[in-house]
Amino acid sequence: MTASPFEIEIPRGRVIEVQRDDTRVRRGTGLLRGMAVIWKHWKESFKLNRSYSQIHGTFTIEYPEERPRIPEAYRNMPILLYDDETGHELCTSCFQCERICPPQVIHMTQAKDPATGKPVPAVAEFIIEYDACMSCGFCAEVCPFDAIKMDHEFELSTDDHLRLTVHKEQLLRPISYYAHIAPTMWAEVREGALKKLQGNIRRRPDVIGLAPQLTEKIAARRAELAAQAAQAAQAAAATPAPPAAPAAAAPAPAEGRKLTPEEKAAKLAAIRAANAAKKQQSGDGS
Amino acid sequence: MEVVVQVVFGLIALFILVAAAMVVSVRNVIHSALWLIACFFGVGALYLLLQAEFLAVVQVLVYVGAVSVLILFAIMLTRQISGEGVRQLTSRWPVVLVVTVLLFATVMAPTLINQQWNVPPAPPLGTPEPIAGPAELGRGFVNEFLIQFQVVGVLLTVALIGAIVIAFEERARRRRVLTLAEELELKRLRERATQTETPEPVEAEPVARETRPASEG
Amino acid sequence: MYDMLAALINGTLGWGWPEWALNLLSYILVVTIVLVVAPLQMLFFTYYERRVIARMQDRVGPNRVGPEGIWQPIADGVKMFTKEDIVPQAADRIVHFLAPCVVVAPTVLMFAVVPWGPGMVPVDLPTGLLFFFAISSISAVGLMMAGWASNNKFSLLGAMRAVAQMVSYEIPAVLSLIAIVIVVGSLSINDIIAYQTGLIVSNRDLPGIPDLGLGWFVFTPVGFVAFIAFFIAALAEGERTPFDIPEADSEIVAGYMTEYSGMKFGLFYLAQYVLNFLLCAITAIIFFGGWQGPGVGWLYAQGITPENPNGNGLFNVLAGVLGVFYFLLKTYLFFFVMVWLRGALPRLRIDQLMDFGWKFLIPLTLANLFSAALWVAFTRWGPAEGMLITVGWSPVLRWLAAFVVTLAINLGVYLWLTRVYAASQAERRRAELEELIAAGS
Amino acid sequence: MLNAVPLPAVLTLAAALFCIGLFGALSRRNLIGVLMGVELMLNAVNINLVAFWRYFEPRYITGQTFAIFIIAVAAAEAAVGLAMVIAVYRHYVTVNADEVDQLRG
Repeated sequence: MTASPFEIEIPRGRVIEVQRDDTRVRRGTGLLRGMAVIWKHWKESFKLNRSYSQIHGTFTIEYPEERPRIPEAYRNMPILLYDDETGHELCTSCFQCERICPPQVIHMTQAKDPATGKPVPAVAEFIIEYDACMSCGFCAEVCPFDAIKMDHEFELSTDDHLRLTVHKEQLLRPISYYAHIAPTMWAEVREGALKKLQGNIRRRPDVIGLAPQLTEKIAARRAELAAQAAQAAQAAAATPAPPAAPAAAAPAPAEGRKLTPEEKAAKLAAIRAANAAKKQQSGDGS
Repeated sequence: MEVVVQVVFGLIALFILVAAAMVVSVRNVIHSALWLIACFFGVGALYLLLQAEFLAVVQVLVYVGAVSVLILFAIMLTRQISGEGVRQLTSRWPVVLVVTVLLFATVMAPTLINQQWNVPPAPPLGTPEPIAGPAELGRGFVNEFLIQFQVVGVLLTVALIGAIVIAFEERARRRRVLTLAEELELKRLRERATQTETPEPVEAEPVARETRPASEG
Repeated sequence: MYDMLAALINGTLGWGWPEWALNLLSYILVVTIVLVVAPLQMLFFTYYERRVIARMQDRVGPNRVGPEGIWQPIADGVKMFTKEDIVPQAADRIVHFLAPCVVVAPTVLMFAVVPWGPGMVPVDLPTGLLFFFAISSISAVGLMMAGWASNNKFSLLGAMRAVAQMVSYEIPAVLSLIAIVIVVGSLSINDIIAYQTGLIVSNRDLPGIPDLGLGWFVFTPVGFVAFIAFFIAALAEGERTPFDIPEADSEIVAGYMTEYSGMKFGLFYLAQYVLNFLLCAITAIIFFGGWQGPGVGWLYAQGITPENPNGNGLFNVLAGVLGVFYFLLKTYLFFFVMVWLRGALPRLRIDQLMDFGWKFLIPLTLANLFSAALWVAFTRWGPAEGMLITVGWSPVLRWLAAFVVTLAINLGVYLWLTRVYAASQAERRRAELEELIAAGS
Repeated sequence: MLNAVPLPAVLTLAAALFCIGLFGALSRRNLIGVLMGVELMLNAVNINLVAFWRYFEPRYITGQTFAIFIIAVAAAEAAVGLAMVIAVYRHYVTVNADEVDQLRG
């Protein structure tokens, strides 16, 4: 609490005093000067102002006809990224974003290896409630794999409220999309993100971690897996086992889709209750 | 044409009397004041009918524009007890009623019985009658009625000052939220007051000065 | 209007209507025109104000409904008509209903004395100017009714503020107009316009000046000071920023309009904008010659007038069109200035408003009244009236003397008043604070 | 007007208005109500003055002048009277004439 010499304590608090020569009698010239400022604005307002650094000129963007130029760092709602080439999602379901989210609108389940039942660094289902999201961008800040980023899309109005509970399929965007809307920001993190992704892909069995909408990628991966299995069978010279992958892989993407709204609501309520209980405990503890 | 004038006069007279009756009989004081305004309007219309155009306009300007607003203001400033549910007439109002009706009767009886007003005969049709207008009135005020005019002027000034003096409220009772600048000044003035009491020299407070660009000064 | 109708129906068409029928028809026509024109002006003004203030704030303003948003006021009107009319339960229903009517009726009545062009005045009253202000003061009662009947403290506060402001600022407004009335010697608005012929200098003050319809009062010191004072008072009467404290939305919601919705609210809005139009119009008429302008006088003289019954009717129409054009141009210009002030100035506090009105404007207009009397004395009076200084002076010299004397008085009073006013404000503030110290709060 | 409405009709109206005003001034408890009654009486007087002016001396200004003087006096009376009402209200917290009965407050 270092009081600067200009700061003065008065009953209502601390104020900084600036003395102007306001005892001067202006005889109406002050009014005319103010009017001159407004006149300049009026005169200049017939020109457009798109530079954001001028103070004169109309800066209204007539929206439906004219699109606003969105700055790179603009953020609206979070999206998930996947790699264009391999089709792999960057998310490893580390739960960092779910933990930091202030309104607690991010929910995810980790993918499990169908064969062993062990967790895999990939996400099975990812839900963000856009209707309660406050666009703070903490999730994007905290994500160690640069998998979650903030989108520029802002025309989200809908009359269907449930559509604003967004699932993984609708959240996923290719990296090229993000590189297009935020080139410099992506360039900063590109290398690290892709390197981490390569590491993770190696630990992902089957088609887990593939963006579900990329059907041809999934088909290619399956073919690759089938070929690997056939090779293995040939090498082992055992009875040719049917490829187990297709049957086992099916539940992973299907799991999220089969949730009915009621189940979803129940799930969310349970999560919220758990969080509240946790909070209370921590509150009691402290 | 005569019938039209008679009907108009009858309507105006009825309007004035009904409005006046409502003024003295309505319970709610605000309604009473509103009826009073209606009555003033009726009187103004009567002046128009009597071809006193300037007077009609003055009636509207002074009575409707000023006096009635003053009355409404006074009612609202003394509001708590002027609502409904409060007895508005004194207990002896029947006596007053009798007295006023008797007065009306005594005034009107001779008039109705013995109507001897020396009304001059109406001028022949077509010759416009000279009617005193605003210009004549103005000339009258600075010639024949100069003294009276000035006395009324003095009266209005005295009334203005008197009203202010009577209704003046002590300033100390007023409360308003001070602006920050005023609070600062207050603090400074207080400090100065304490300084004069205690002789210890206190260093002058630092004053921040905003540097002004030369173009502004 | 009556003459025109008589000429048309009984002259050209030869129908031979009786006098009373012609009278009735002319009244009905005039009233219809006024009742159509008043709301149209209001519609245009809302659009105009929104567009202009938007430009001043570097925006575009309403431009969606129709080309450049020109139908926006219609859309607003439709919205207001279709809104639910809500009356608070604790309100005084009858007074609540009557208040908007009492507010609107006078503003429409005031159109009765507004001249639109040469010979285009609904009623040329000999007391026109006084009528205008007498009628405008009625709406104060309507505001009071609205504020009281709503049974809402914001409404009542707004109404009290509005009425206090209107009553206080009526005095400088009327005083500044009386200066003009002294110079003209008539309360008739037509006479005041007729006085303002000439070029910079009025024809009536200096005979022989060519008539270009530009001898406006604003070019004289008396008229200029009166114009400034009147325009400020008009801002206060019309509740325009910086005098919009009665409906200061950041303090008292919407003032006396708080409890009104739908078309009743629309009526208050209508009254306000029509009043603004009328105040701009009366400013243009009294100080800027109304429909006077280059060419109108000449055109009108060629047409059918009482002096020249054999003129060409076409010239009447041309003079009317040109006169209305000049009149509306000036009126819209003043409204532009009103909007401009709204863009430039913040709202005053109520004590600042009252101080400014009573301690600055009224003394200024009183001094101006003195100047006006001197103007008349110098330009018109002779030895018969006791004015012995100007005996034997030429009209030009008299006019110059009047100009110099009134200019000196007005300028001196203005400079002196500004200083005294500022000093008194500072002094009052200090005294108030010192009192607070003495009170020990 | 002169031929259509006889002078006594106007005077009767004025007398009736005066009596109504008198009733209000005498019987109202509220001081403001009393003042309103007085205003009505003054208006009745004005009607009389204007009527006499119009019927007898339309070319002389005396009648109208006196009416204007009365209006001015009425305005002064209203201003001072209402100021007194407010002062009384502040002191006694009532504006009913019969409750203001103390010489010392």
